Amino acid sequence: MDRQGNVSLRGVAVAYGPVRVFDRLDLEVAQSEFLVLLGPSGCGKSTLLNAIAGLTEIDDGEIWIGGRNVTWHEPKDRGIAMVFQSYALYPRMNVRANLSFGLRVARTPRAEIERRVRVAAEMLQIGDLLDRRPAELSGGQRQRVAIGRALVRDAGVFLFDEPLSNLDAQLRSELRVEIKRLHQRLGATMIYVTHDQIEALTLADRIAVMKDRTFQQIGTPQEIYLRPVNRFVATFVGSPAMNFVPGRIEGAGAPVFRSASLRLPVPGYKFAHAPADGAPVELGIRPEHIILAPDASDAQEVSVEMSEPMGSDLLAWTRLGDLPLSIRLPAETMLTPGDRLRILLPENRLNLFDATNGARL
Amino acid sequence: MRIGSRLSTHLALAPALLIALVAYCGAMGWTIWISFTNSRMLPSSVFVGLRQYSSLATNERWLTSVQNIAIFGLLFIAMALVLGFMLAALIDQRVRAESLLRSVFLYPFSMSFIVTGLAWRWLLDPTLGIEKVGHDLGLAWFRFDWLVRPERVIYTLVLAAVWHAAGLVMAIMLAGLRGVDPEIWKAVRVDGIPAWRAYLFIVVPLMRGSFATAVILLAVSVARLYDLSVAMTNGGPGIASEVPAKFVMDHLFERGNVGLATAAATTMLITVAAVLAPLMYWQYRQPARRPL
Amino acid sequence: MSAAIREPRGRRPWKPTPARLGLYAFLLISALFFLMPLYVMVVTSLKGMPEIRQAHLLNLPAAPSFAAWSKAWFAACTGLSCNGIRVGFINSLRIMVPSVIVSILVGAITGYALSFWRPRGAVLLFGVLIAVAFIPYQVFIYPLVRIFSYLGINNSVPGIVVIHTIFGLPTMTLIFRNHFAALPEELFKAARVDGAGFWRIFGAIMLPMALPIIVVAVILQVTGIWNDFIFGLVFAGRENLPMTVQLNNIVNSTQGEREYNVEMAATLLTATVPLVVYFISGRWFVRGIAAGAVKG
Amino acid sequence: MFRCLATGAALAAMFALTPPAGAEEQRAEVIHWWTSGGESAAVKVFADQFQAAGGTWVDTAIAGGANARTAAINRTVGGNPPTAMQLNTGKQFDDLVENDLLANVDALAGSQNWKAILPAAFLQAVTRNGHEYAVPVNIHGQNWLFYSTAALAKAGTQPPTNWDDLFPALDKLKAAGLIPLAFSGQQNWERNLFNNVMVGRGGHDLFVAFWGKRDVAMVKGPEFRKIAETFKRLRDYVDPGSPGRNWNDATNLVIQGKAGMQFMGDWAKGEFTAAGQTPGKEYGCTVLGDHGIAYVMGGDVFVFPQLKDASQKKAQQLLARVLLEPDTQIKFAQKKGSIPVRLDVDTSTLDDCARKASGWIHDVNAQVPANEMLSPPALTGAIQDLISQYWNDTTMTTDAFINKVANTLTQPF
Repeated sequence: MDRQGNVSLRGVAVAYGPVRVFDRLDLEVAQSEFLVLLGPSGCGKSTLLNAIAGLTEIDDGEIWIGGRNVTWHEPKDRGIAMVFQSYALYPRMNVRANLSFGLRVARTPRAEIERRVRVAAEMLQIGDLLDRRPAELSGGQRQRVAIGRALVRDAGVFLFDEPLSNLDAQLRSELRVEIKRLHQRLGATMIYVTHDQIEALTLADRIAVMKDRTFQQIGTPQEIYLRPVNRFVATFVGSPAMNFVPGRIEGAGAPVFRSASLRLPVPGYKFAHAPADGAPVELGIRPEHIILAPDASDAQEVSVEMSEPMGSDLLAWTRLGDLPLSIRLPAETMLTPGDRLRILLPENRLNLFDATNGARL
Repeated sequence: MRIGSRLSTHLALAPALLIALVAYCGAMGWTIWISFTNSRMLPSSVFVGLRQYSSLATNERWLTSVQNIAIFGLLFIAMALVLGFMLAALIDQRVRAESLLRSVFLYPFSMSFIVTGLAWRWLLDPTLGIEKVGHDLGLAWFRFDWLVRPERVIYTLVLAAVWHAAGLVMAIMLAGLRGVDPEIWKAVRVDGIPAWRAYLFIVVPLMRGSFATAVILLAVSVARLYDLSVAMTNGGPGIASEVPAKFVMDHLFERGNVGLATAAATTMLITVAAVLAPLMYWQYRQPARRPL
Repeated sequence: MSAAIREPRGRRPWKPTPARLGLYAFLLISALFFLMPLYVMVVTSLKGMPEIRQAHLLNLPAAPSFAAWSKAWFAACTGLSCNGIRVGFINSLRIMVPSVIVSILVGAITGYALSFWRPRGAVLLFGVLIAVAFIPYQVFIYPLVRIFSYLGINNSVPGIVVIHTIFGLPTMTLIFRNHFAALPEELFKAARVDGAGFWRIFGAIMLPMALPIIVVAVILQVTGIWNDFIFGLVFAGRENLPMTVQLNNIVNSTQGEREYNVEMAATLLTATVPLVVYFISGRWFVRGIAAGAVKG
Repeated sequence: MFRCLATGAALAAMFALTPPAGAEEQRAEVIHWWTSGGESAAVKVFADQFQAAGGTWVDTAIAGGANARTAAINRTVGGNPPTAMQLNTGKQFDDLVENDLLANVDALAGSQNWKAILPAAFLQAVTRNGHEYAVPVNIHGQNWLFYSTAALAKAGTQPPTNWDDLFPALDKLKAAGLIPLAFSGQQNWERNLFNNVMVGRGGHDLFVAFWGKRDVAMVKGPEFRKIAETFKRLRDYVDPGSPGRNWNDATNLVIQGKAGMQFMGDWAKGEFTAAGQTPGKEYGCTVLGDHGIAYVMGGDVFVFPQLKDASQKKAQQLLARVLLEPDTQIKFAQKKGSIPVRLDVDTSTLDDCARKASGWIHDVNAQVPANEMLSPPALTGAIQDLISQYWNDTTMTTDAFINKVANTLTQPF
């Protein structure tokens, strides 16, 4: 079977009893694409993944995988494989049995089972663990086995449900790389659910940011990071978080952002739709986009309250008037509380959001 | 540990300790001592060595009782486990009226064995119960007379006991099933593993604790089996459904043969200890604080 | 392409699969199997004696009558007294309530002391308790009668409470110990660090957390003690005989005509309390067991 | 069926009631197992007579004979005895006498001249080492054959008079589509049926040789084999519902005419009477004997534990005397369905069957002491197990049965 893997959701709705979880969601995932569903817990991302897998019944709409309408198919018949947060390994079976159980049930020829297990074990470097039981494995090893179990299914689409959430930071980054490598080797479509924006940014071809059971923004990591469509996406993605300055937009022809302590002309800002004169807005800028400019005439002055060395760089917590502002600086910068800095907020890095509904302007 | 806490610990255990020493060990010690005497209706102190035991070893009723309890125990535990697990597994499939069904399966456990035995005795009596119903429906060939057939009667005890206990097993299993990681079920569905294989090869091995608890509870009622035999068959027909506890009781009181009764009780005691001691040892060699 | 063929869309149409039908069939048959004895008892208790002799067990009563129930409750005879089984109802309550409380308390304290504090000899004590659970308690009655007579606490409600505590101890200790052993030890350590002592940890932390298990314990003890016959008879004394004794007197009369309808009504009346407890608390029972009694 | 419960009842009575110390009245607490309708009417006779004589009767009734006995004995041993307790005539109080727990009633026996007024077997049954330790109160016949007149008429047969007659009659009943023999398949009734066969075919001497002398040679002889075979042959004439049945349910089969006959003690008359039937009309009673009438006589006695309290002792003496007074005797027998234990009372007011029996108790040759009078409960129980096995286990041969019986008789009990 050719492993076709484009996934398409068309008007999918899910309800638990009278409570609508989703209303008519649409999503297209291309063949070989790595799509991350990102959002805080309770945003519905896992439910959506379960709906794709067929583990949750949908109430309306269609699900297409690999060009087939699989809306009414059993999970096993959808051409998918899945990896879970708790690994969901079969506890009393050894690793080999865990990997091969589904295949044995499907009456795959013995030689084929062995081949696939070998390939998967090799790919994940778990060859020497095959005779152990899950209880005898570390967390990272368990998750490798869980991924291996998905691998042997030889599916066109891989679904990951927060696979790294139960691991410590070190292992998480290791396995992240592993998964990325796997994606490149297999060329399979992957849909990956996480609440961790680093994972999303590092892994994804495209990210779908979810909140309150709707898509906020679907786009490449750059788009999401640089041009968040609303204040929520802007806050949720990026660490440390974006700085926000409340204020107003004035002047129709040459717009100027104005707040209590800041006056910033934004003539070149690409407005999605122009705001009314004097409309309340919020200006957002990421800490790493703020530039130190001791000599610039139009620079703003901020006072340093505290500095956090991060190793590779340094985070300065400052105040602009009464407003907190964090600035990412080179690691070797020497700061003491009370220092005053002069900074520039580059116009091409600015984000303006409607203060009433949070939408990008 | 602070002195106060240690004192409190001992204080807290005092009732249990007192009960264990006086009620349990005292009674057991007395029983063992009497089994070496020639006591008849009243306890005596004439030592006769192992005479009661040798007469027990050739006592046909005792041997039948032992054989019966073995058959009963194995069948009852196996069937109660299987039926209880099946009911739990089926009820767990998001069926309608789940809570009603659960109560229906569980209520027999609230009945005493006496009532259980009485009810089943009626149902199984060939001239009153199910067989008669069959005949009244025109099924003249229908026979369900195991209650009055010596070679089959023990299975009717199993039937009644399973009726009594399957609901409890179901409750224990249901609790165990609810504790299974829901993602395991998802993995099973994605892997396309049929339900029965998933239960047999994945879930059952996961529920070792539930099974252990159920087996212990069932085994306790096997060792204590008495009321049911009395109420349902009174050991009959003949001595076909006699059980050890009934042997002890009958000889202790009705037959005025306290020596033989205590010898039988001591034999039961030793058997239980012999089975339990290695289990307990094994249990406590495991890392500390693992529940039984 | 014909428009008549509907693309799969939305909720999967419900089709009665053979497996699903089989499941319901099995549950239905099981339910009938479990309900049959109760059904027989109920319909028999509503029939008159002539009907019981003529018709078979499963027939519905031709003219349902509660006469047997009222006779069983108010007027059934044993020997010279004809006061029905109501006499024992109050006695049963008087025995049950303190027995349930005391036996659960002792079991909970013992289980707690054994699981967290692990004093020396704990394993041995626990072993003895478990072993006793497997021994028919009839074996203990004879010597216990002598002991109680010697101590002078026979023939009293306190005496019977002690007896129920003695024989409830193994099960109660087992389920509480297992529950406490399944709790995180950090909890216990944190309480120790906060300066709480033995009783304080028990009363303020462990007991409130054991609520689901207490429900299980209450259910087990209520049914066990309510259904008890032998202990109540031997140790409660002539003034405190429980309801089961009246039941015995009614169903055990072997001479004269046997009134099966009255016997059934008396049996059902006696079984009412545990039955109600089970039907009401079935859900909690499962939850309680799930709350730690079965973790392995 | 509820024996386990009843055993508990027995135990309960161990400490059930302590008569208030120092009571001036002659209070007597009596443990007995006469709890059913007819029985309690009978025991009321004792109570009333005792009250009339100035005593106060405190009733402790415990359903089930074995249970009441156990309770009473345990209370006595435990130091909390009742004033008086019922036992079966026989060996049940051997251990109590041996342990010096019973008061003797020698004085009463002398003043009432028991030698003259009691059947010899009964006097012997209450005597240990030359002292009388119990007051017998009645005689129950244990080997009656009751039959339904209607059923026999329907089958076209006469009531049998001996064991050889019995089988043709049973065959005819069977042919008529009736249950030939109403039977209650519980262990003690299986033993009772065996005893009926044994005494009927073997007569007095064989019966006593078996239960009393434990004569192994006799057991291995041809006569006993014939008895065993006859017993087993009866198995063909009972219905499939018989195992576990209560004796009174079996009696009811005869009353309703569904079954032809039943072997049972004379207490079964209570059932017939309750159903409005009278002996000689709707039903008949007879005793089958191949060697003439051999009437198995059991009965009830009261024993009196050793007491310290003087007023209690007086109460015991009063009660003992009242129990055997002619008036009490006849009134009690009327209610109970038994016959008086005194030979010198007028029995003309009793029913047909009882009058027949009254004749036999004057005839030494017709009297057979009951099983309980001859053997201790432990031996009785062990043999009962074998009888029950033999009856129910179709694969057990007569040879095997005989060997096991012989073997059991040689064991110490």
